[in-house]
Amino acid sequence: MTTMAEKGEHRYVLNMGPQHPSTHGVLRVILEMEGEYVMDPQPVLGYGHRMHEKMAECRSWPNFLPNAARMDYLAALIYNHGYVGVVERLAAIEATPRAEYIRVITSELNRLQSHLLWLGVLVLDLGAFTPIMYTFEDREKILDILEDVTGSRLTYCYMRVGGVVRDIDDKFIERTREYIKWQRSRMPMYDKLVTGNIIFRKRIEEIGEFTPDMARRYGLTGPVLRGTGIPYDIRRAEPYSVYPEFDFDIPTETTGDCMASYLVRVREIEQSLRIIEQALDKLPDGPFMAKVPKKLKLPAGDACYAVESPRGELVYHLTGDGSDTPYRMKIRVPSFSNLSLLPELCSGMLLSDLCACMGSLDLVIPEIDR
Amino acid sequence: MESKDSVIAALKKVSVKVQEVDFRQRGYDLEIMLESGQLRAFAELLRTGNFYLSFISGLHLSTGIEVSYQFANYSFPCRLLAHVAVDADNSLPTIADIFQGANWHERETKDFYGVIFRDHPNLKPLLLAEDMEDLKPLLKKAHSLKDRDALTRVVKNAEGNPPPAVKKEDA
Amino acid sequence: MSDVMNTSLFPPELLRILFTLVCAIVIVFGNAVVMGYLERKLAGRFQRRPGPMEVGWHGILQLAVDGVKLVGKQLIVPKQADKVLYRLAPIISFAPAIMPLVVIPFSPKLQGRDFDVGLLFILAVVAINVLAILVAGWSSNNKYSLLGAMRSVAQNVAYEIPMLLTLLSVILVTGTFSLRGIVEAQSGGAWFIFFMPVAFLIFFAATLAETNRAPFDLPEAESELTAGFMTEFSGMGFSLFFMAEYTYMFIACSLTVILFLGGWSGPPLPYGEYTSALWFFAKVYALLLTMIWIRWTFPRVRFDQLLNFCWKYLVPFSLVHLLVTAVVVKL
Amino acid sequence: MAEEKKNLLRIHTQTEEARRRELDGHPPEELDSIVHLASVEKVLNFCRANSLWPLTFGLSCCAIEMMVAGMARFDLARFGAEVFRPSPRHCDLMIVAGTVNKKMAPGVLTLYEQMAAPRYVIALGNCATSGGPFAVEENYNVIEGIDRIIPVDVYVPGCPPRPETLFEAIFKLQEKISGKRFPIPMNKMPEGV
Amino acid sequence: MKEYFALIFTGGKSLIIGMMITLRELFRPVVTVQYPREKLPISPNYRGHTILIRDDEKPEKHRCISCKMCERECPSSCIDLAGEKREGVKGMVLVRYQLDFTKCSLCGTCVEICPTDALDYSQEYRHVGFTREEFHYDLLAMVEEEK
Amino acid sequence: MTLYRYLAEVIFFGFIVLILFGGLVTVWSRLLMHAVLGLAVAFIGVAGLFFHLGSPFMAMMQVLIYVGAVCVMLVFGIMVGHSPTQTDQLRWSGNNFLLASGTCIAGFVLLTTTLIRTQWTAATERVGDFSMQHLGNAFLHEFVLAFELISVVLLIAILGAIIIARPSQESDPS
Repeated sequence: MTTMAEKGEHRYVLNMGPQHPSTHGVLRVILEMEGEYVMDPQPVLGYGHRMHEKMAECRSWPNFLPNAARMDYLAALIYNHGYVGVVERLAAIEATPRAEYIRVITSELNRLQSHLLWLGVLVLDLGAFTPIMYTFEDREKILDILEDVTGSRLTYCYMRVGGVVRDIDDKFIERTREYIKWQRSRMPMYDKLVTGNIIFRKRIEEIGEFTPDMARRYGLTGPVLRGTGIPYDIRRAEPYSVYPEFDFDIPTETTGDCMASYLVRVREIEQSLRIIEQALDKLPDGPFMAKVPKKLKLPAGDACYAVESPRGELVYHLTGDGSDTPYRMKIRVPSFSNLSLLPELCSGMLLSDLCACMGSLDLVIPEIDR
Repeated sequence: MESKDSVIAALKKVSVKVQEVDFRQRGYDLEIMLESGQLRAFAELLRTGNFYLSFISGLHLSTGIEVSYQFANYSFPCRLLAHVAVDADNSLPTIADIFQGANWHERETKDFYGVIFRDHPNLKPLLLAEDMEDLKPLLKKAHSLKDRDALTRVVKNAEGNPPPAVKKEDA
Repeated sequence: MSDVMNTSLFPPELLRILFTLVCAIVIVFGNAVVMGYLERKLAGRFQRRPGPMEVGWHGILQLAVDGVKLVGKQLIVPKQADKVLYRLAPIISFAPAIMPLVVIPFSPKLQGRDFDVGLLFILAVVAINVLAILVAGWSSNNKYSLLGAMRSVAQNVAYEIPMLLTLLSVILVTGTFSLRGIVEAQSGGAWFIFFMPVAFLIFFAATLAETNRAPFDLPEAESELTAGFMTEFSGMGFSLFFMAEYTYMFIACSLTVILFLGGWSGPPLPYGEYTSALWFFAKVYALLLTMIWIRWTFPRVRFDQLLNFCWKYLVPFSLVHLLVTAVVVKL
Repeated sequence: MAEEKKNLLRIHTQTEEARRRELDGHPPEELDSIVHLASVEKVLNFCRANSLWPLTFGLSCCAIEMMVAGMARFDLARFGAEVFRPSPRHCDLMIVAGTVNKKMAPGVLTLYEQMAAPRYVIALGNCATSGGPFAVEENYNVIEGIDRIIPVDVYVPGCPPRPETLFEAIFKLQEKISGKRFPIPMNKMPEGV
Repeated sequence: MKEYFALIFTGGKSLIIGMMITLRELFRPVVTVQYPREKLPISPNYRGHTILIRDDEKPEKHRCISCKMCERECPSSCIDLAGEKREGVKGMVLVRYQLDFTKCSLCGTCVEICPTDALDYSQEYRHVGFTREEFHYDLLAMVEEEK
Repeated sequence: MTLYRYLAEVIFFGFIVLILFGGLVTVWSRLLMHAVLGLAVAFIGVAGLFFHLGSPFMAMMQVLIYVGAVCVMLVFGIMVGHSPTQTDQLRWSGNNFLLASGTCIAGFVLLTTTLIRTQWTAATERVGDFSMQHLGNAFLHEFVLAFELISVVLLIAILGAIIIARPSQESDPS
């Protein structure tokens, strides 16, 4: 360790991570500090780099499916959805309507569990230990439902090009409806325990404020962006799958601080519940898997497929060369751009605020590092 | 800029090659071929047009490395993808001062492909460890390299037959 | 027996002090075990899980097992640390924690020694703990420890003011620093909490901050500073800090009970001179449980908010309270 | 950084016997002086087995399941192992939950070395066990099993393993430390308390 | 000044409300499933490691025809199988089916690709061990040992 | 003599040894932190003497103010500016040396004259009122000047802490 006040300046360097409770995994942030104030936070990535893009180029395209689930393990189904979407788009295959509905239902359930986990972890970052236990209780209900249909608890490998692996049954629908009722009954409790709490409000209000212009410069997407008042949601802006058929709102706030993105996410929980409800009502009959040639070759050319992950815009950009191996696969992950804002957003704030900020950005490090 | 057409008009004004593509087939609206000299002017135009940078990615072709920039807009649906071939010394001008978000994307491209972004404020390895700088993991081996044409979509005409001129044998 | 006691070789006062010290140490260890268990068990129940279950009946031996394990762990002294002070710091923190127990009146007869300045004695001895935390944070040569220690001292110095001011209100009424005197002044159910509830709240809040308890647990804020000033301490060092922390909580709650909740007073019991200590312990543990309850409910405050809360709310209120009390007493 | 590299080298060149010794959960030399009597050691081991404090250390997917294991549905606290400490100095158990890559490896090693003996390691999930799905031919970054860096006591395969599997691993570790699967008779909390 | 007191009031109220919520939860029953004393019901669709389905009507007790489709398609190449020609038996006879479970990512490709539906997921999730070699399962031995 | 008396003597000399030890550490230590902690030990020893001489109130105040406030302030100041392994070079030359020795000699002379000129009475034989009331009266009537001086000491402690905390400010050109 060097002295707190080195010669000529009063700044010192604090190394936060790669193992640190509030960096949500293996992120390292090198903080230049002045007392308790963070003057220059510089994130160091790559501690979770798992070479997904390289692996996509080396093996046939179906073999990338397990990787898609492991990039962002909290939104595995949405990443599944994006991947099968881009292959379908490139190879001009249509999934069956029932499969699309199932995809939407499971994706939204996945989004819900991601938001619930985030809610708990944010409050845990702020020092409250109990709410995370309650949100995980809810989350377990979703996991049970999803496990029953997909077979896994976390890293689902459920969607296939043309459809899904397993059809959902009446039991699934019944359990999901039960869960929706349960989750709605829980939200007032979180309102009182977390949102209304004066300490919580004071900790995240007016912290980490940013403007729509900053969002443009950094390419922010997702709830963080919607906190600045821009109603940009891929599900609406570039509708994919069967999202245009549902009636749901895009919650926005105008202040752009941590509280805004908090409120946006909490209100999104209700919107996701609405989507699931409508999808269950409209669920069409039919096959859950389209006829897809067994040895599907990716045609030459490229295609993009953007989906809305719980953290923002996820884009798969797939370039095929006529063989069954992708020539290049670029995955644009939302948190990568969202985190690149950190140095500008957090300079000059207290160390505690930095933790709150990172909590409200909802980081999943292996997703950023890919 | 408030619609896709005005974007095309504005881009044509600065003599950028723009091609409108079918969104349902490709997932983006405009495909753009850029010269590396045009890159910064192009980025500045999009910056004033309130676009945001979605990603920067590389593509290793037999002719060299090509860098792709994807932009999209919050207010109207217009996703565009621009391809730029790197200069002879494997470098490109940076756009990190125009779109700050490009900073990390460019560092990542440097990690994976070794593309140097001129005047980049901090071109240290981002995802790889400091001592892995020379790895450049996404460069392909010579025998698996393809050229641009082999990766271009075969446009089917009305009869559903591919025009013979576009089709090429893989190297 | 009395012959022996009266011989010059064994002065009864000395025996009494030795006996008190032994009892104090028993209380320190017992309290740490009970509190550690209660904390983990109650945390579990607040979160709708059983908490420690498998070691002994309802996990009752869990803390004992943890303690033995910590004793058997390797003692690491970081290479860059100041070795002497690093080893001393836990002891500096732990040793003064025993002393206040000598003057606390658990019941009319159960008191090590009554001091006419007993209250000051406790405050003076507890002040050494700040020094210990500072030394711990500095000697382990870790920036997180250092930040934790700095937070600790700022917090302790700031919250000492409202604490002393509210304490003065009580002193104004009773006119004595003797703990026994303060308790006796509240005999017959005339507890000060009824006359000055605001003072009680301020004192309790200041107590939370002084003992580094949530929501004011900034010196060891897990999500920010890993483990604050304790980051580098392993095995025994850690357990000494752990025990000291719970002992200071016990002492702080005892003070609150003595000052505001009438000490040992309560419905009469047989052999009341001794057994009324039960009332004392009951009240102290009620307060400690409230502390646990608060910890497992609220998020942590931020550092500037912590100081703001002190200077903007607690200090003005306690000053006004002191003035009002002085006026009332003089009238 | 240079320091870390040296350490990495040291571990790699440790004799097989020395590694095996640490692997067996034997404390290193410094602690030998305390533990002489067999009975004392037995009691100590009982206590160690029942008070495994894990390090708050999540790498990737498996870390979520590790969190879940600590949450109300499964509750690691019943075995006294819920005290997730953020500082390696306070911990007995490092649960390597996720993929370790070349950039992270020196960090993992440093954390392991910062832990006070006796220390135990659980490799949770396929990535920590063998590199898992990332142990492919083109692998340029992922360490294929953390046992190449630090000694591992218990391996848990799965992608990710269920929380119950983590419990099984802890029982297995208890068995290794104290010789019994459940060192101290277990209780179940009655219904509806 | 009004705001000053209003903040004290609303803040204090929110704190008390929060404490009431945790107090209410304190007296509600626990949600814990106390493994290993009680076990969660595992869904029949749960994906454990793959096994060869037992088929009593067949002489080999399994349906594998050693076509090696699963070995080829496995993303993590964790399957190693071999078959051999035998006198008097039509097709190949499976002589080795090794699954390196430490590399498996449970994607289910092998189960789906199998032309004879010889593979299925087991319900087993409690595998832990002291060495990583313990998880190199011999599926053939497993199906034969199974009573 | 009874054991009591023996003990009293032992404790008395124990405190004196503590003061001397603390003082020597303060003077001789090359680490600032050790020096301040030595000072704290000396203060605790002085508090012990007060206690021994039958003035618990003074003893408590000694600990509360000198250990709990002055030393904490100094330690806090050192923490900001110095790392554990950093030793300060002692400079035995120039004005510092002259000033220090001058102060020491002056203090020594002052104390010795006081020692010689005072008529000492044994603490046990002295009858006096050491209650709070008496002390309060004494402070605010008889010894009000000394009382004010003590607060100056506190001020100096705080200033010292600030100066130690910002060692590089003068040398910093920017």
